[in-house]
Amino acid sequence: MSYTVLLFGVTKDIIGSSVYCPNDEFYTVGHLREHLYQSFPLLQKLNSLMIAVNMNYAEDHIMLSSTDEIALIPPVSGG
Amino acid sequence: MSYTVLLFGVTKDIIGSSVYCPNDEFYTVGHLREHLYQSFPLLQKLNSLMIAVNMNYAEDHIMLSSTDEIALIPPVSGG
Amino acid sequence: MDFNRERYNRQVLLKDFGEQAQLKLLNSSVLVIGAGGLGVPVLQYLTGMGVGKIGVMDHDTISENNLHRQVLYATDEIGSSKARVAVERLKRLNPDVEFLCFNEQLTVNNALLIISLFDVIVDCTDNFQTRYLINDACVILNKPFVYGAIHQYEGQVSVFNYQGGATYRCLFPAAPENGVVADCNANGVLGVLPGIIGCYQANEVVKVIAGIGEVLTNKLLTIDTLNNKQSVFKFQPKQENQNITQLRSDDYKTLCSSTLMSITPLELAQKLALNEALQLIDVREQYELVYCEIESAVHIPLREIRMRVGELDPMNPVVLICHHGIRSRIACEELLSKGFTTVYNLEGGIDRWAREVDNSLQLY
Amino acid sequence: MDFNRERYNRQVLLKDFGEQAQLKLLNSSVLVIGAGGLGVPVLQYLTGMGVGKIGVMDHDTISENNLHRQVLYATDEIGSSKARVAVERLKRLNPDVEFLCFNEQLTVNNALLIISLFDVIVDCTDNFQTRYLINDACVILNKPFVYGAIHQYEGQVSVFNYQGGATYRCLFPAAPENGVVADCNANGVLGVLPGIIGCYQANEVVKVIAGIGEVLTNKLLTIDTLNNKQSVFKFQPKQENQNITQLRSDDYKTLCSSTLMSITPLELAQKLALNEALQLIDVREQYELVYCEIESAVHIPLREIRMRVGELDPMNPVVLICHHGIRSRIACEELLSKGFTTVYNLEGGIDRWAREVDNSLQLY
Repeated sequence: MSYTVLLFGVTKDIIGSSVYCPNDEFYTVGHLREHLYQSFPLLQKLNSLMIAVNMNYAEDHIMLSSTDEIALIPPVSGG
Repeated sequence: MSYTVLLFGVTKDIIGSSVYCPNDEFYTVGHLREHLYQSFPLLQKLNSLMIAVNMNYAEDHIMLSSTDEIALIPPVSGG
Repeated sequence: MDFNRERYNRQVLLKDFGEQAQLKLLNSSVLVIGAGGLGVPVLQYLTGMGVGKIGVMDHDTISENNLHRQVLYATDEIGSSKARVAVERLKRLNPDVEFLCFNEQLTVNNALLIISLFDVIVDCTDNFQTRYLINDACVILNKPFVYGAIHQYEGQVSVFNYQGGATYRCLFPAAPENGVVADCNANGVLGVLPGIIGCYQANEVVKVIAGIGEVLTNKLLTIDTLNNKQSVFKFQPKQENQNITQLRSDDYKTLCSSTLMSITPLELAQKLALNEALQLIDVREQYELVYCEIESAVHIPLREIRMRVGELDPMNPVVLICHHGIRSRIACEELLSKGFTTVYNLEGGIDRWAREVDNSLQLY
Repeated sequence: MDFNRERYNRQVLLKDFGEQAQLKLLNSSVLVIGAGGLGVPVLQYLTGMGVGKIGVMDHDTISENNLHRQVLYATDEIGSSKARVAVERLKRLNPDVEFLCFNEQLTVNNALLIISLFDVIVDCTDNFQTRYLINDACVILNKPFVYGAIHQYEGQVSVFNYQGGATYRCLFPAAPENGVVADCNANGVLGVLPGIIGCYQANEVVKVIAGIGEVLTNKLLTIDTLNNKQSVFKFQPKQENQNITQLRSDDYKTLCSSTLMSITPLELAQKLALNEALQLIDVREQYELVYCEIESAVHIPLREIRMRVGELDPMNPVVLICHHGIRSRIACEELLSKGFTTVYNLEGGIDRWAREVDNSLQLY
C-alpha cells in the first residue's frame, strides 16, 4: 500500500516537492499525520494542517486506503 | 446505453438546459452530432461545435461508450 | 541590464522567478488587442508586472455601460478614446513601460505590420471577425497569442500557435453565423467575469515570456463562475491550419457567410444554369442513391469524406448534398477544417430539391 | 427604486440576473478589509458592478513594491494612504457608490462596531492575526465573510459563516507559529495572482448578495496558477466554532503563542514547582506507562481524546505529553479545535523530560 500526497502552499517548501510518496503504510489520517510531523518537524509549527481525503476534510480517525487521493492544505496568509 | 452531455456557452441557451440526456444510442461522435443538429437546428448555425469526449477533442469518427464524459463546447465571442 | 529593484522586489524574491524571469518580462513586448472587459485587467497586470513594451489597441470610446466591467476608466472619461485613456493611466502605474497606442481597428491592412512589432499577442476582442484575423496573422508571422472570451457567466482561455501548437482554427474551424452567438452587448455579462478571464490571460502571457509553469497550449480552459467549475479540454494541432499564407481579402467582414454558406435549391439551380464552376458532392449512402440523385453530383459518403478529401479542389466552391441537409452540414465543417475556402450546404437536402426544383425525382 | 439603467444595462440584460439582482447589489453594503493585492480587484469590481455602500479599510500607505500587484495605485501616489487614494479613484469609476474610508487597522476595539455596519465582509488581509479577528467578529455578529489568501503561485478562496456554514476556524483551528508561513513580502508573489483570487472573491460577494449561483460555503477553492489546476475541498461546520461570544483581549497579537504553545521540560518543571494550575494529560498507550510517567498526569490515550474531551476544563491551561512530542501535538490541535484557550505541547515528550528533569525515569 502506498500513497501519493498532493502538497499545497508552504507544505511544498517544507517537504521540498509538490507531491510526497511515503514508503510506509498508514491505517488512519492520524497515523499519516504523525509520520509527517516526525519526518518534517516544521509541519508541526503550522499548528493547523488540513488533510483532505478524496477532496473532503478528514479527521484523524478516518481510515486510509491506497486508492485515496490525499492532499495537505496548510493555512495561507498572503494578500 | 445513455449519455449525459455537459453543455457550455450558447449551447445551454439553444438546448435550454445545462446538461442534455438523449434517449437514443449513438455509436460515434458523428451520430451524436447529427442527432443534435436535427433536434436543435440552431446548433448548425454555430458552424463550429467542439464535442469533447473524456476531456479530449473528439473527431466525428470516434466511438462512444456509455461511460464517456461528453461535452459540447461552442465558440464564444464576448470580451 | 539594470532595472528598478525596489519596484519588482516581490517578484524577484519569488521562487522559480527571480531576476532572470523579471529581466525576460522587461525585455519583452506584448500587443493587447481590445482595451475593454478583458483588455483592462490584462493591461493593468502586464503593466504592473513590468512587461517592457505594451501595445494598446482599441478604436472604441468609453461608454457608461462599459464601466461596470472596464474598471480602468472613469465616469468623467466617457466619450474619450479607450486606448488613449488606458495608456495615460497605465503610465502612472508604471513609468518603466514603453506604451504604443493604436487608436484604430485591426484590419487586414494593418494587422501584419502591427503584430510583427510584438513578441506575444493577447486577443481581448469581442467579435469573431477580429479573432480569426488575429489567428491568421499570428500564424503567418509565427507569433503565439493568448486567447480569452466570455459568454454570460462563462469564459474560455487558451494559448494558440505557441511553439508549433494548435491554433484557434484547430478548435473552431469556422465562425458561427451572425447573431447565433451574441456578444456581451446583447447577452449581458457579469462585471467581474472578464476580470477573472483577463487575469488568467495575463498569467499565461507571463508564463510564455518568462518560461515558468505549464502554458495552456493545446488545451482549452473553461471557467463557469456560477458554480466555480473549471475544465481543461485537450485538443491537437492540425497541420492544415498552419498553412495560412495570406489574410482574406474581404477584411473578414463576410467571414461567416463566406465560410459555411447555405444555399437553397432554387439558388443552386440558378448557379447551375449559369454554368458556375461548382463541385457537387452527394454524401448519402449508396443505397439512398437509387431513389433519386442530382445528375452532376459526385458520390462520396459522409464516412469517407475525411479520407477522400484529396479528390476535391479546396480553392473552388463545393456544394454538399444529403437527404435533409444535416449530414451535408457535417461534411461542410470537415471541408472547412481542411482549409476549403467556399463551402455550401444545400438547405433541406435532395428532399427539398425534389420538391422545389425537380418534381421528377422520387421522395423517400 | 430607481437606478442608472444605462450604467448597469449589461448586467440587467444578463440571464438570471436582471433588475432584481441589480437592485439587491445597489441596496447592499460590503466592507473590504485590506486594500492591497486582493483588495484592489475586489474594490474595483464591486464598485463597477454597483454595490451601494463600500467600506475601504487599510491603515497602510502605498509603496513602490506594491505597484506590481496593486494596480489601482500610481507611482506619483507612493506614500499616500491606500484607503484614501482608493476611495478617490473608485468614486470616479462609479459616483453612485457611497464610500466609507477607514484609514486604520482592524482591532478588537473597532472590529465589532465597524463590521456591524455592513452586510458582507471581504477578508483581503495579509496576516493571520487579522484573519482570526475577522472570523471571530463575523461569528459574533453573524455576518458572512468572503476569504481569499495567496502564497507564491497559489491561492485559496472560501465563504465563511454563511447561513450557518463553516467558519475559518473549522478549516484552520489555530494560527501557525510566527514565520513558518511567510507573507507575500517575504515569499514574493506573482503580480497577477491576487488579481485572479480577488476577482473570485468579488464573484462570491455578488453571489451572496444577489442570490445567484452556488456560494463557496463549506468548500475551499484552491488555484495553482503555474499549472491552472483548481481543486474544491469540502469541509463541515463545527458547532464549537459558532460559540464565540467575545473577542480575545490580547488584540490577537500573541495569537500564535497563546494558542498552541510549546513548553520545554525545564519550563514545565518550573511551573509545577510554582504550583500553577495545569492539567497534565499523557496521551500514550497503556503499555507505555509501565516504563515511565509523570506522577500528576492524567492518562487519556490519543485515540480517546476526542470522546473524553469533556473531562478537561477548556478555560484552564492544558499540557499534553507523549513519548517524543509528536502524538501530543496532534492532541493539542484536537483541543484547540474544540475551543481550548491555552494548550501546551511538551517538547520532546517524556523522553526529553526523563533526560533533562527526572533521571530516575526509565527510557524506552
